Amino acid sequence: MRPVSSIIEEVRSEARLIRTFRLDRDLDPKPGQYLMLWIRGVDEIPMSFSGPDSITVQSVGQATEALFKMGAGSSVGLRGPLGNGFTLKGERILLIGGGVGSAPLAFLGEKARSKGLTVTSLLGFRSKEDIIFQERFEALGQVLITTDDGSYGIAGRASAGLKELSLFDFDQIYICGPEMMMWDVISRTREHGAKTQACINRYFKCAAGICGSCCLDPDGTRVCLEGPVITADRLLESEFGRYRRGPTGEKGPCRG
Amino acid sequence: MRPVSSIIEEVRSEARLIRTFRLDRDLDPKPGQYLMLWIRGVDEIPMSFSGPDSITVQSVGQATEALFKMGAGSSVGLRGPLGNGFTLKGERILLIGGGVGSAPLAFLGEKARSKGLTVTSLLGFRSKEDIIFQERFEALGQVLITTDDGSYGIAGRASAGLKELSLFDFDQIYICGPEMMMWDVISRTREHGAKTQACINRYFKCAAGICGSCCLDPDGTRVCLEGPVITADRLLESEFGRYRRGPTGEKGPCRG
Amino acid sequence: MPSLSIHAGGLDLANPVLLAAGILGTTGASLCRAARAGAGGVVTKSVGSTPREGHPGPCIVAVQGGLLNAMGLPNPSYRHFQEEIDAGRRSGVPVIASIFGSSPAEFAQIARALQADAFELNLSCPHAEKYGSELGRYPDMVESVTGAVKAAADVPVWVKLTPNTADILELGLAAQRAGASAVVAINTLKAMAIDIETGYPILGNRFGGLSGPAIKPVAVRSVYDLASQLEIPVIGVGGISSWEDAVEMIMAGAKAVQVGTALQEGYGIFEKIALGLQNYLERKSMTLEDLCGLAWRMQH
Amino acid sequence: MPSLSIHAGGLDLANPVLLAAGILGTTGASLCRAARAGAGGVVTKSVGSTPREGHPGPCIVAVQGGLLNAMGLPNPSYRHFQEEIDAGRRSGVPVIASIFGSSPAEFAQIARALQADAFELNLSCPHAEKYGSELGRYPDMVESVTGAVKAAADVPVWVKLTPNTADILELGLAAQRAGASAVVAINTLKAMAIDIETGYPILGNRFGGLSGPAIKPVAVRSVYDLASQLEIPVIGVGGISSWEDAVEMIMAGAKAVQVGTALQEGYGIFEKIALGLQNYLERKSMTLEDLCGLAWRMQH
Ligand SMILES: Cc1cc2nc3c(=O)[nH]c(=O)nc-3n(C[C@H](O)[C@H](O)[C@H](O)COP(=O)(O)OP(=O)(O)OC[C@H]3O[C@@H](n4cnc5c(N)ncnc54)[C@H](O)[C@@H]3O)c2cc1C
Ligand SMILES: Cc1cc2nc3c(=O)[nH]c(=O)nc-3n(C[C@H](O)[C@H](O)[C@H](O)COP(=O)(O)OP(=O)(O)OC[C@H]3O[C@@H](n4cnc5c(N)ncnc54)[C@H](O)[C@@H]3O)c2cc1C
Ligand SMILES: Cc1cc2nc3c(=O)[nH]c(=O)nc-3n(C[C@H](O)[C@H](O)[C@H](O)COP(=O)(O)O)c2cc1C
Ligand SMILES: Cc1cc2nc3c(=O)[nH]c(=O)nc-3n(C[C@H](O)[C@H](O)[C@H](O)COP(=O)(O)O)c2cc1C
Ligand code: FES
Ligand code: FES
Repeated sequence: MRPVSSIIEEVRSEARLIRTFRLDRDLDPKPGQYLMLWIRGVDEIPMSFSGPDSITVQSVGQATEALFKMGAGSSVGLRGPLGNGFTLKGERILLIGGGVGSAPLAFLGEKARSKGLTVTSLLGFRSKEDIIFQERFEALGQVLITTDDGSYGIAGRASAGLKELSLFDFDQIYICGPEMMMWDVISRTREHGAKTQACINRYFKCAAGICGSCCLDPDGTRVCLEGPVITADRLLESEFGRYRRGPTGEKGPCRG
Repeated sequence: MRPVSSIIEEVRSEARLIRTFRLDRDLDPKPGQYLMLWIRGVDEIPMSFSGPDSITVQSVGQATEALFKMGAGSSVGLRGPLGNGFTLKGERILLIGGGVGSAPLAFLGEKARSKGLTVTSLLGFRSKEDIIFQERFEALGQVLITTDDGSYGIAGRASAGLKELSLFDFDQIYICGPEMMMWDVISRTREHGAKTQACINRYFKCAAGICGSCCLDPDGTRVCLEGPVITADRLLESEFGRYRRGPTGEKGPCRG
Repeated sequence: MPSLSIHAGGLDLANPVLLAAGILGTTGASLCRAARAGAGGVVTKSVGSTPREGHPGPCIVAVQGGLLNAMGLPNPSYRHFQEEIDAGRRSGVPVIASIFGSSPAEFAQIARALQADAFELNLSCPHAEKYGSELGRYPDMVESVTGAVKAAADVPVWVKLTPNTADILELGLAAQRAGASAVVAINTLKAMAIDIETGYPILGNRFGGLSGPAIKPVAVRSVYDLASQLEIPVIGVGGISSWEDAVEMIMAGAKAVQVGTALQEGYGIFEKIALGLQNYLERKSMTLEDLCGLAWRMQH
Repeated sequence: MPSLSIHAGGLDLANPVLLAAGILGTTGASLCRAARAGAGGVVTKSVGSTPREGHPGPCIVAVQGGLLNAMGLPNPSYRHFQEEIDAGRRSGVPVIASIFGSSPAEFAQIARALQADAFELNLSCPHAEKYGSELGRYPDMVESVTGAVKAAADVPVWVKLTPNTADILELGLAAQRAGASAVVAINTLKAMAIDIETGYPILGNRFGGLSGPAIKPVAVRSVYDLASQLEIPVIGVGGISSWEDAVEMIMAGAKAVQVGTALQEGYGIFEKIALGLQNYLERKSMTLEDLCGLAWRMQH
């Protein structure tokens, strides 16, 4: 499959350095799946779907900056949807999002709500002005927001919000955010590991399950193909939260 | 498609230098279609089906001689069925065969008979001992046999038998045999050209419609793909009966 | 509608989609049929100085994504081929005579004797001893064969190159130095298939040449490498079976394309490609010129 | 059941189906996973002397019958790779370290520093400047790199050859002269694909290497050419995705095979191929020895 050309139909600013790009085609993704976004002449990078036809991107480096220079009418290449995506289970679900990681959860929550599930959301951001998709989540059900600097909602990291909830109330928990935030949550809630689906990041080079750059220790799970959604109990037995490999394959810290 | 391996199940002698080889698989051919028979280490040659799982071969050269050395249990390679095959039409049909060219007509006649058509056969052979499939044809309906040397039936070429028949009685005529014999018949029966289906030979190299070695003048019909069954009215406007190209592509006489 | 007519390699072509050498090019009638079906030009089967029957069968095997062939350059020799070329020329489209030999002199002998709109030198067939890529792998030989034919013929000379080399550009430069009007890339990749029931190589010649969609990425790369460095035009061939493939090849730098294996689908391919190309140019408001070599201009 | 164990290229292998270089061979964990899935041996991602991030994306494109890749030899350098090899070796199957460099000395430096069951010299990657086939296309260079690694290492040395050449046998002979224990054929074919909406070459590196079923006939032919002339064993790789493909490659003369692109289907491929091979040998009452090179013995 060659990359499919797609026109950006609309660009919306969600927060400082976070924008949503609506594409001219619905690739019929499952929430939690991703696409490889080809910014021609620059790079091809993984992006989760934040809706059936949209991605929500934080500008962090060369490719995302190049993308931010593109307006409606620009053309990008798409390869996807890729990966396994989240699996909806049970009646009552909890979404735990951190920063731009909330984006795929908004998409998931909407799918869940349309199927009649009860959706609760716990979202952590650095500061008030980093909050995204507040209305989307509020339309789904109860929402708890934390900010690191206390400028909005509960002060502290997302895990601070856990105290307000009884995780036993939820049939399934879905989490996406910076690796240390996810680690923080899942390591505190080990007993819920089997019912927690985490959408994680690794360095994807091929996004086709063939090159090995995204493989998790110790079992070699190919995150690009067998993930990016992996249950927390499996993550707790892996490298997750301890180290991750960068573009060269060398181990490094779990930034972000 | 690679050649399929097939075991010769049975070898039956039909006449001097003519044998039927029954294969271990029914390739579901239409009468008039052919297969490319790979005699490993020797050559790959075209052979008409003389039944759903058989070919009837006259030994004329290197590959056919090598085949005649093979007994039941030997393995050959098959590619097919190929070509267009005969199309059954009408209620009353006439088969006109010459020598080993009668073989695909026996197959066609049996198909026609099983569909309830009335089958008449006119078969020409060089001599009494060259006659093949006499019983197969007799089981189908009326049979006229000619021999060049008069040793059996009507003396003379197949066309000599035409006098005994009124071609207007037949809805469709099927002919297969040596080129000059076919030419002899179709050029004498021009007014029936549109209802005469002839199964012809050309030098096949690719048998896939790509190399051009079997193309008929003047319209470039690829006999291997668009034939080998061609209506007589079209043949009468072609090189047929006047010349044919050999392995090098050079024009030569229409032997055989 | 945007025009598809071009001047390429010394010929005026009504459209840039040509019949490739060795594909249904044995007779004048089949060359005409390709022309009638919409080919902008037709290349004949390669002809040599003496009649050849070619290799024993099987001469082709279908493999995944392509076709293996080892025809073995069957041809009636140039002495019996002028009538086929003449018949082909009556179609009105240029007939490019593909010729082969084992030396510059043999090539020149044939070129002197034949009348055609252009010659295409087969220095690239991978499966005929003493011919094709056995000469064409050496830049010196490409240069001297091309030079010899240039001296013998007063029509454009195209040189068909082999991809069975570490550096196809060297070969293209050699052709250009000797005065070729165009290079044609690529001929087939040397390849083989084995019958796993018996161990026999399937092709009568044991090995042959791979063509079809399987080789398109190799052909696109070859055209790109050549077109970005040569001054003479490149004719792209290898795996083209749709207008999208033709656009890709032209973007790589091909002035015109040839279609071979895809003829298996039928003669309709010429019209299908030409029409698709025309629609594409119209939608993009581009000319063939704009399209040609676009890939080199899109820099990362 | 017939035995699949063999001694090839200086290694004892439980079966002749190995993981190819650069395919899921970046980490010890993924090497182990291939071993657990049934690979008879595993080759690592190629490692060099300094860390490399590889080429910008896209790094792969699926094309008809195959895959184009231009990873660009990303690797953490040999200094950070011993732990991955060690982890891989704990699986129990031989780990062959694929290494690359830009000179004999650089290759030797890496070979001296790493502990592995064997080395495979990447003299064939077609898309990394100064590396791979840029050296490996020259027989002299193949000979001197192989010689340098032989002198530096006390384990078997395999040399992986490029098909982007007019004569792969010359390269194999060079490796053999310098004392290689085996040659591995083939690496990918230099190739490219262009985005027809914009004209951009799709791969970040513009061109890359073609792998998968599309190149199998080229690989079979390469193995056949090499195995019929070399005394050292040939390891066959290129487009193998079924037991039938493995049989074909072994008939061409391969002692063992490697599987790359077909891993896209999943790790089950190792068991599928090994089982099919075993059933075939049983049905035919043959040994792997009987099968190896059968195609050269079936003469027309
Ligand atoms: C499955 C998945 C889903 C993602 N979804 C989103 C999303 O919805 N929104 C969002 O903003 N970001 C998402 N990301 C992260 C996003 O891919 C990176 O931010 C982006 O690749 C950065 O590219 P850059 O060139 O701008 O930055 P660079 O300067 O190249 O790198 C900045 C950081 O981005 C990460 N990165 C760069 N390239 C890759 C790559 N090929 N694969 C993985 N990580 C990479 C690295 O950690 C790197 O340190 C996702 C990543 C993955 C793996
Ligand atoms: C569509 C078709 C159906 C045929 N059906 C039958 C059949 O049912 N029974 C039968 O006995 N014969 C049949 N033939 C003829 C048969 O193919 C040839 O007799 C056979 O190829 C001879 O091969 P050889 O090596 O024994 O002879 P050779 O010594 O190679 O040649 C003897 C003659 O056979 C013909 N011939 C050889 N090779 C080919 C080829 N590749 N294509 C066409 N003609 C060739 C040539 O006219 C040649 O002069 C058919 C041919 C065609 C084209
Ligand atoms: C059956 C067949 C016969 C061929 N004969 C010739 C030939 O005579 N001379 C030549 O230069 N190329 C010959 N070729 C090569 C084609 O012209 C073309 O270069 C190649 O097949 C790649 O194009 P394709 O993928 O469109 O077929 C032949 C190819 C095939 C498949
Ligand atoms: C994604 C990818 C990465 C590769 N990386 C390497 C490499 O690092 N070193 C190497 O020698 N070959 C590398 N190769 C080539 C393969 O090892 C193999 O030779 C080639 O892909 C043909 O085999 P296949 O068709 O089974 O994939 C790579 C191939 C692919 C597809
Ligand atoms: S990114 Fe290549 S295997 Fe996952
Ligand atoms: S035999 Fe090749 S086109 Fe008919």
